[in-house]
Amino acid sequence: MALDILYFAWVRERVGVGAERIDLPDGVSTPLDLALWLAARGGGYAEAFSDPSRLRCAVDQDIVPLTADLANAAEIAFFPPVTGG
Amino acid sequence: MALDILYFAWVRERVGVGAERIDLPDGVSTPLDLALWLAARGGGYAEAFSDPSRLRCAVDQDIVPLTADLANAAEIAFFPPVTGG
Amino acid sequence: MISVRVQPEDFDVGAELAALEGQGGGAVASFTGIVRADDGVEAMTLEHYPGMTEKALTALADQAKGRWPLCGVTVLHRVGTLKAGDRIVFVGTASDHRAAALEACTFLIDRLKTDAPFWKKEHRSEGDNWVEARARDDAAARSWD
Amino acid sequence: MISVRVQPEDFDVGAELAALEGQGGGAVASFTGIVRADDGVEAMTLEHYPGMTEKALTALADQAKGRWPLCGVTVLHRVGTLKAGDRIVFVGTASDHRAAALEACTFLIDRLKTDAPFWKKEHRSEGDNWVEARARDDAAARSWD
Repeated sequence: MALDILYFAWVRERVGVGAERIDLPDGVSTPLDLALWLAARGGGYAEAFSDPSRLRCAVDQDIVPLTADLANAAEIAFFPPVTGG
Repeated sequence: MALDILYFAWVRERVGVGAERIDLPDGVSTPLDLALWLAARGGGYAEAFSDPSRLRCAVDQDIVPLTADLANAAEIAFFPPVTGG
Repeated sequence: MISVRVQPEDFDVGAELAALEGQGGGAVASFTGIVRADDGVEAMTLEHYPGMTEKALTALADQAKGRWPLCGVTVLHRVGTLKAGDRIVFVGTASDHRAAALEACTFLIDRLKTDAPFWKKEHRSEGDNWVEARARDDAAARSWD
Repeated sequence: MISVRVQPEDFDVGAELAALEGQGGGAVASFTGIVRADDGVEAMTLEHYPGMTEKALTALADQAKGRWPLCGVTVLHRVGTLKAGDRIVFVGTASDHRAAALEACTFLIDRLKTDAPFWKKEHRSEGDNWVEARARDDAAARSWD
């Protein structure tokens, strides 16, 4: 199933793109699984995703834990803790 | 010693004037003494001052208890509890 | 910056906030009180104690600056006859910290309601009456002791 | 009334307050956040998550209306590059009760700082850096749980 991945702030800068579309890989069922799968790409992805404790995520535009279920997700975003206001 | 007395809100309306100057009567040493002395005038004064628990006062523009000392006071104001804001 | 004014005229809340925003802090908070059309109130008249009023409001502003790190305090209060929907009071604070600005703003309006010499008379079609002080305003003011 | 906007343009705080004052409540509170010139910060860039941002701010406004009797909530946030002294965020509330207006205003800005998808990058003469989230902002937001 196609999944849009969005990146914000330093995650976006390290990855080098703001968004991409992938097919959900086998064995990836949570945002944490996906982060580790992305880190395995190496380079900027490894820099961005090697320490998942620094990451937050939203699935279909709701902030959820990295251990949430990705089944049926259409969009996931990875980003650092928010700093607005 | 001359003392300016100011009246505000319904105290002013019952008394009928906003201010007057008196010589501090003998035996009057607190705002409460003065309130009772004014009540003894009868009429609107009695209406305004017969129940001192409804009154508040300021001596020389500081809110003080009715039992404060009037010695050396130049100005005293009687009024109901404040209701601004 | 401390700015305290008592006036019959309305105030420009945008201009007041801009002045506070210009004090160099990162946080500006404000409270505005408006005449409500509750219970058939068509207008109200605000009486005050000239001379003492400014002194009492300045004392409140000084107390707020003593309790919180503020770079600006504005307290404005109207007097005279106001109609439903008119502004009565404006309190504004500026600080480096949002909690300081918001808490000081709450302190100022809570204390103003019990410590500043203003009295409200409500005007209704059936007659006029002086507003009675409320126990919950006393409680709010004393919560800062 | 709930008004939520995310925009690069500045906002007119006087006009926003006037809209809240017109909702029929007797109490309007506001908070404005401003870019501070601390530590040599010359400007900052606000990035956000289009689509989700508006949804998150509207959810916060709805939560505030569920917790306090509000007749108006306004949440505005700027994005893009802002310089020292520029407004970043405006939160305004209207209610019949001053405590409701002031508490809801505090709730909204506390929660916005942890629940809305914005990220700040600071620009200094010596370089740029992403602002780190602060534990005390998390604590303030969780105090409303």
